[in-house]
Amino acid sequence: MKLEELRGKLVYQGILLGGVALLTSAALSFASRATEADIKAAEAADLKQSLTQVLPGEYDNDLLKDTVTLHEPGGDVLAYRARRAGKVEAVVYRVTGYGYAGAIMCVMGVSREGKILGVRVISHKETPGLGDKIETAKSNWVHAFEGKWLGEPTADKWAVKKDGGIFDQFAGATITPRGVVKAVRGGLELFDKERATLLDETGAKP
Amino acid sequence: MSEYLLLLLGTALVNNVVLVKFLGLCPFMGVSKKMDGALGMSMATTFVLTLATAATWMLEHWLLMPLGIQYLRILAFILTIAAVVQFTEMVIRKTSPGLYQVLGIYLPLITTNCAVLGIALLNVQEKNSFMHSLLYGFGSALGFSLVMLLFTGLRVRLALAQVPPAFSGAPIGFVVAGLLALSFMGFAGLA
Amino acid sequence: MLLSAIVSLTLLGTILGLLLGLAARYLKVEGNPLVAELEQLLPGSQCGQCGFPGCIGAAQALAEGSVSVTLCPPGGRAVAQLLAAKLGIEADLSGVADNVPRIAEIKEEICIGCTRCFKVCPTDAIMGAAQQIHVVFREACTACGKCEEVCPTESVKLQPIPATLQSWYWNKPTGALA
Amino acid sequence: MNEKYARITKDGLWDNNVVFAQMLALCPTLAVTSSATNGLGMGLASTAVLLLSNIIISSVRQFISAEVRIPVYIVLIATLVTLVDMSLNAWVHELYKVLGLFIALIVVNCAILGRAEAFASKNSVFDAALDGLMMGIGFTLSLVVIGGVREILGSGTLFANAHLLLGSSFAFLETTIVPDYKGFLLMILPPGGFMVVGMLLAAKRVLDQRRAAREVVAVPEAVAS
Amino acid sequence: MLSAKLFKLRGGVHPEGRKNLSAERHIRTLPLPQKLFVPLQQHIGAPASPVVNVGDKVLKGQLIAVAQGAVSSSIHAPTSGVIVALGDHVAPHPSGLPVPTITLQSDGAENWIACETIADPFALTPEDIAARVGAAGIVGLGGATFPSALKLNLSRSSGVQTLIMNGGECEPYLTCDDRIMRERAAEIVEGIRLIAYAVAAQEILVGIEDNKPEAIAAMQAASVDTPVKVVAMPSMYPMGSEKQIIQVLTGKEVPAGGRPADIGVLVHNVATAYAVQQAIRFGKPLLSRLVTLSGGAIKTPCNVEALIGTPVEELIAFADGYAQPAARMVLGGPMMGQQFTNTNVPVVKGTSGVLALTASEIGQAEPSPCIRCSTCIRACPVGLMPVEMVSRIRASDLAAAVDFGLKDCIACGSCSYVCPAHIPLVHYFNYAKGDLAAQERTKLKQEATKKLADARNERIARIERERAEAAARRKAAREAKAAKAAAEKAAEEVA
Amino acid sequence: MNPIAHSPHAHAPVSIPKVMGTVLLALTPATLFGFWLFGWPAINLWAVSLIAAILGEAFVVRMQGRAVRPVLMDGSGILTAWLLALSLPPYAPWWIAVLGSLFAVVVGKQVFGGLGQNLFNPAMAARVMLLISFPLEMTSWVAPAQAPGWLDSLRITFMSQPLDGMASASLLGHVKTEFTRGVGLDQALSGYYAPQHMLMGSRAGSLGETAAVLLLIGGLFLIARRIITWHAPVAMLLGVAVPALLFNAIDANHYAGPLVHLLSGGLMLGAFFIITDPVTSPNTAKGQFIFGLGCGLLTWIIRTWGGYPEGVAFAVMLMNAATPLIDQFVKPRIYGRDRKGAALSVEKR
Ligand SMILES: Cc1cc2nc3c(=O)[nH]c(=O)nc-3n(C[C@H](O)[C@H](O)[C@H](O)COP(=O)(O)O)c2cc1C
Ligand SMILES: Cc1cc2nc3c(=O)[nH]c(=O)nc-3n(C[C@H](O)[C@H](O)[C@H](O)COP(=O)(O)O)c2cc1C
Ligand SMILES: Cc1cc2nc3c(=O)[nH]c(=O)nc-3n(C[C@H](O)[C@H](O)[C@H](O)COP(=O)(O)O)c2cc1C
Ligand SMILES: Cc1cc2nc3c(=O)[nH]c(=O)nc-3n(C[C@H](O)[C@H](O)[C@H](O)CO)c2cc1C
Ligand code: SF4
Ligand code: SF4
Ligand code: SF4
Ligand code: SF4
Ligand code: FES
Repeated sequence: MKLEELRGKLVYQGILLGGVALLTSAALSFASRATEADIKAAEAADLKQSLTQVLPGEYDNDLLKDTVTLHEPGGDVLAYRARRAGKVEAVVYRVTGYGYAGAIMCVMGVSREGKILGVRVISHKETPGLGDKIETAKSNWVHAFEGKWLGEPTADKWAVKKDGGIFDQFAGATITPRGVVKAVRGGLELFDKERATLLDETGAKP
Repeated sequence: MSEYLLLLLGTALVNNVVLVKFLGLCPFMGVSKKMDGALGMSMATTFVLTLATAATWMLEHWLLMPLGIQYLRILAFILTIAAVVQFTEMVIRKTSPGLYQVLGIYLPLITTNCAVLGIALLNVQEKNSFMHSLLYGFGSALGFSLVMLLFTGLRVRLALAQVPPAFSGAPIGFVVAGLLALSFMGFAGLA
Repeated sequence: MLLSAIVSLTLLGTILGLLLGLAARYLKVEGNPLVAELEQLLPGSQCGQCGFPGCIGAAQALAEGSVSVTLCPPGGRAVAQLLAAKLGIEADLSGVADNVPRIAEIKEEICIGCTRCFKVCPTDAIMGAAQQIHVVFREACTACGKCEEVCPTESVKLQPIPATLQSWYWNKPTGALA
Repeated sequence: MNEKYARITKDGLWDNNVVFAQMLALCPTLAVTSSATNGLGMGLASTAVLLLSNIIISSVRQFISAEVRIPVYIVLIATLVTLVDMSLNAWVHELYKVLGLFIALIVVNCAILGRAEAFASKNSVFDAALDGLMMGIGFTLSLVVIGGVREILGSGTLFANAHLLLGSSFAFLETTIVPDYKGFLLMILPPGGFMVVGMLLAAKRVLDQRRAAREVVAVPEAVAS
Repeated sequence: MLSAKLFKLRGGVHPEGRKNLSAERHIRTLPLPQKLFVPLQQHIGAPASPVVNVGDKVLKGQLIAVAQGAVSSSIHAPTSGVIVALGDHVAPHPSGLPVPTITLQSDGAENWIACETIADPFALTPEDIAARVGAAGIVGLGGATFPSALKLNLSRSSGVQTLIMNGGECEPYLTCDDRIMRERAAEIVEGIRLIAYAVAAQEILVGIEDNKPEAIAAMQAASVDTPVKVVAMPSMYPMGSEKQIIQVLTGKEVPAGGRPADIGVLVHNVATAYAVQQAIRFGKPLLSRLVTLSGGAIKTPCNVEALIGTPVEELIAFADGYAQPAARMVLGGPMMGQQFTNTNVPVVKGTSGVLALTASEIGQAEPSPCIRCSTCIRACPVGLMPVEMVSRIRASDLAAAVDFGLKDCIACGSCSYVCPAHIPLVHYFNYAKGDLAAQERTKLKQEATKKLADARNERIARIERERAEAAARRKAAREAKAAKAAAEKAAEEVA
Repeated sequence: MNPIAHSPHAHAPVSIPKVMGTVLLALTPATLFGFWLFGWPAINLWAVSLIAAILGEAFVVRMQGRAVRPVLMDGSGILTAWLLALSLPPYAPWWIAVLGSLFAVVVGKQVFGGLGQNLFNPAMAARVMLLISFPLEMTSWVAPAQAPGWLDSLRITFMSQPLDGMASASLLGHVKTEFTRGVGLDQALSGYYAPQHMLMGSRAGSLGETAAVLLLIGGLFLIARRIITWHAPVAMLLGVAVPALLFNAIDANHYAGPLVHLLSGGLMLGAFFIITDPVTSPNTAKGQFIFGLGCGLLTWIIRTWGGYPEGVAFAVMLMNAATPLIDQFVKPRIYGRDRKGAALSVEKR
């Protein structure tokens, strides 16, 4: 039969589209095979990079594999542990604060001693030019947390200056820093509470 | 209940598909010269968007996920959307010739309205539940219809204004869309 | 996994293809009713000034969208507007000279009664017999100009219809309103 | 023959530009152009899809029946897009994070289907390839221009973060136009996107009119001489 | 009697009246002009057809042109004299086009035809009254110039509840109705009663704006012991418009596209009533009318009784000419009247005023952009949105303007009057109405020519077909013959 | 080319410049009060706004090859800039005024074809643009009556000197901030809110929005002169007051009462001078009422639940967008027709 006649046939159309689907899905399946590993690697690298930002120092384990899940009232918290010679030296986890325009996601790294190693904001919706000074790209503000712990400053000073604390607020935008400070402080309190689990001192082997 | 209402308002006003998420702009710009067309397009989109979010959710959760073939998502979704559009067209043509008169010519255009695929993909990305997805789709469609109608009203009036030649037609259309987006920023922080 | 992927999508594709084929088969729209409607709107004098052999050709071309709605000189602006409305397009009518209504007039002194104009007139607007002076019926003349072309003595001329109290109306104001 | 290629090129780049003349593919255009770099990335990805889809569709055009034409095109395009998506995800992960959802939306980028319908399905493979390429470049240029304007006015920089897209050797592209710029937020936000496109459209129109006027003037002169 | 319930008029404007310029001056009669130019069309409908020839001598009141068709009106010689021309003369119309006109050279004698005086007109039948009104060539003198006999007949057959006499005279400057009510109230009231009798009306209301207290008093005095009720209405433009006065006096509205008769109302102008009385009682046809001469540029504003056909320049001369150069000459009132440039135009049956206005009186400025202030919407007595209609018309979308109610516009000019941007709104509307009418005419013509073309094509096709058939027949016959011949030949051969 | 003029041959003694001039006059008391309250910086800001608008408008009109004089003389550009200035923080730097004025007359108005053609309120479009682009500058308020000297004022306006010690928060902004800390309304309002001060206008806020009484008087003057009608303003005040009353009755610690709402923010200025802009509001009385109601409701919603402390400008723009639709559906009934436009039935006698 001629191609012209065939094209009008119902079956042909079914087969055509089916055939195309067959070919393309096959192609995609192979492509997926080919890229899967690289994608995984890229995502892992991504995650790792964001974690190590708040983890200065050298560690000898694979952060991404050494995790523990804390069951908190506000939802599960996934913590990554950094070890040296099998001992947990620091942990990294996410905390969420609430700013002017919604949730502010931060990661914080806390040392074995309960001191902050670093804080980074991963995502937020604060007003550019006002509230976005919490990003490292815009200002050094978040570095102010480094080395702080629950005893330094004292509990009533864990607030922005306007509320009597020691952390700067931004001109015309107090709400954002207030939210971040509150979240970080909450993170430290979490560390305190779950210290044993986090530091792997309950006996479970890595 | 009020949570769902909030979700609906949020998707329709605060995170409007067209003005904030930048989806479905081609029909927004293309089919907004006459009120009838805009109305038809809005209705058709609402219908298809809601159906398609349901269908793609099922596809994702009952086929792609169990089989672990999420990488076929785009392909499967777009096929499904095309099918939903086709199906809608046939059903409407069969059951209500009157409605078909109104919506007919807009249905095929929807296949390439990126809002439909966009919302479906966003639903997957945000791991929404079925009900949530459905409302998300419907709310987005409402938002689309709302701005579509507002914009059409504005453009109809614009057609009567004495716009400078360099701006008449599409350029001023974009400026107006920009001002409309500016107004919708007032909803920020609601819900 | 590979297999399931291929199988499921192929199935989806096949079914959809069949569906579309079916749809196309059973829901076909016959012919183009638009052409007839458009032809209704055209003057129907089949004069060919549009470059088509008569109004039906013009209507077909219009339906295909290959020509502008301003194609018909006898129809002038009014017809162009109607066509644009029917086709749902915005026509640029500025180019259409709102042609002054005209009408054929025969100069009796030089008409030799050759009947050529009588024969070509598409609307039977010219009356007369061989060797006699011909006359134009005002009501029937569409100013298509065919008679003007064939007249050997140039006695038929299209003349503007003079305004009367009945046909006069106010011009469109042209103030600077921008 | 040469004229034809010149025509195709000119259509793609200017006269029938996807964004500025056909007014298609508006969503990616507005969504990713908050910086020139993003525009460039999106443009290149779309160009790849456009080129490939035009080639493939043109070469299989005899086999496609009218009834299932559109679905077949869409499936083909979807496949290509998924491929691009996977590659970006695997190998240019940073850029992938920025362009995100909009890569997937290249599928419904009306422009690609439009070219498939309007050009590839009727022309030879080579012509279709050239058309795809030129349309793609035209699209990319539009995105870069829009992104550039928005970026300069909005943040005072140009091609910021270009190294993420093109590799660190292209870091030299990154320029700070106005140091210590306060930032004009409007330009980066959605409303500014619309307005910039509107203004650029008007500018293109003025340019076209100037050109047309010049041509009109030029003709009589040519006759006179 | 003054306390009749009034209903609200929507919209409307308060233009400065300026009636005092001419209101206090008695009606004077214009000296007989030398030449009178009597147009054949002075009314709505078909022009009258002349029944005299050049050179004919005519008497005052003699029929010189008869009504043509259903809607038309007869015309009579305004004075005695000789017909000197049946030709074109400039029309009292903004177009200034020449129109068919009978030119009459007066002989100065004012010789009347024999007039039939009737002692008891109420003994006549209603039909007879209408016929006499028609024969007298009376048309509405309120401005519309619709043939009155026809209006009476139509109203009688559809039944009339209320007869409204329009003494509104809401146009600024004009005082001719005011004067005629003050000076000829008795005659008017008799005319009103005749009209009421002719249409069997049960209720008779005379609506007069409250800025004419003397007219109200005079009419009241004249209508004591009659069923005629005089009602004072607030002064507002366009109170005198038929639809509006009906609304104010009865609370009813004339349905769109309908006539007052549809809701059982008949409206006539008070001057029409006077003309009716003169025609019935004394057999006098309509030969003259009251004209207000006014405006800031006229030296002595006044009211004159002028013969139909009198050139306007004679009126102006009678009013002692100009006090200062007129910026604009207008026939009728300033709100709806029409500008003219040739002072040789004649007074016709519808001419209520001749105004010579100064620039400051006109107060018109260059149009500026519309700011959508919606003052025009508030001013429109019909409830239209002039701003929306005009933007559609400017964009050449007449259909949309019609959807907004263009065809319901009564062209009263209230909107243009108040527009702060000085946009010539009514001008746009009248342009659009004219263009629509022209389109309608073209369409009708196209339909007609299309039928003709189809008929011709069919005829040509038929002729072709018949020719072909005849040829085929001939051929068949020939072949049959040949076959027969062949057969015969064969038979012969066999034989 | 018809030398014959169409009727009417008489015109009311009105013109666009007269209309705009009347509005300017009505604004003057509140403006002068703002000058007195905030001192020289406010005057600088006002002057810069006007100059920028005039020059900017002249430039773009010139570029289009149109006559400049009639455009400037109609007074609408000046009015736009004036209203914009009144809605800016009084100590805002000069470039805010310049950018805002240029945006208002160019993007807000002239790209549409000039006076009467624009779809959005130019002044409000500019204000919203400034607010989202420069939130810091646009939300830096000063406490009233600390009027600095002239030289200081130049430093404030033209050199963007920080206003040490003078910074204050507007009432609505303050309440919003306090809510985020979980502070109740009583506590937030105490010391911040006194009706008589709000009425007289000695409070922090935009240049010309504080003197509620003077704005009210100006508005009534416009109504008396028939430049505006009562529909839109009354509807807007209702649209804010009614929900405020309801919700205040339900939960007084979270929802401010009607008086707080009516006297704070730009509500008075908005109700009488901004939503009454004829160009961008519906053109029937009923439409204007709906428009005003919408403006009021949206203002209240944005103030109460939205991210921005004040919502007048957004509400106005949103309702501007709905204006063509309102105009499409709200039309007066035509004489002799019913609401749907069908001819009335013929009922005899
Ligand atoms: C448009 C706009 C955006 C704002 N963005 C933020 C923000 O991102 N972060 C923030 O803390 N406050 C933001 N604010 C709120 C105020 O600037 C601030 O909360 C308020 O003035 C209190 O801050 P203060 O105590 O420093 O005066 C914003 C306000 C507006 C009007
Ligand atoms: C806007 C407008 C104003 C009118 N003003 C008057 C008026 O003041 N006096 C009057 O008698 N007729 C006036 N008319 C004419 C009336 O509508 C109506 O035609 C007339 O009263 C009928 O009476 P007639 O047939 O005796 O002339 C006006 C018409 C319009 C449209
Ligand atoms: C018409 C107008 C609109 C305004 N729109 C806003 C706005 O959308 N957002 C905002 O934060 N301030 C806006 N403002 C400024 C506020 O009204 C006001 O200055 C501020 O919110 C404090 O008001 P308060 O003094 O009553 O607390 C506007 C001012 C005016 C005059
Ligand atoms: C009562 C009234 C209120 C006005 N309000 C505004 C306003 O809020 N904003 C503005 O830019 N112009 C306003 N104008 C001026 C003018 O209408 C405005 O510049 C146009 O929107 C420009 O086309 C107003 C004018 C009047 C008469
Ligand atoms: S020009 Fe018009 S009338 Fe003549 S043939 Fe063509 S369509 Fe028919
Ligand atoms: S063609 Fe000319 S000469 Fe011949 S009959 Fe007609 S008018 Fe007369
Ligand atoms: S009165 Fe004039 S300016 Fe006002 S809306 Fe009407 S047309 Fe426009
Ligand atoms: S002229 Fe027409 S639109 Fe204007 S006020 Fe009179 S009736 Fe209304
Ligand atoms: S790209 Fe065209 S609708 Fe989104």
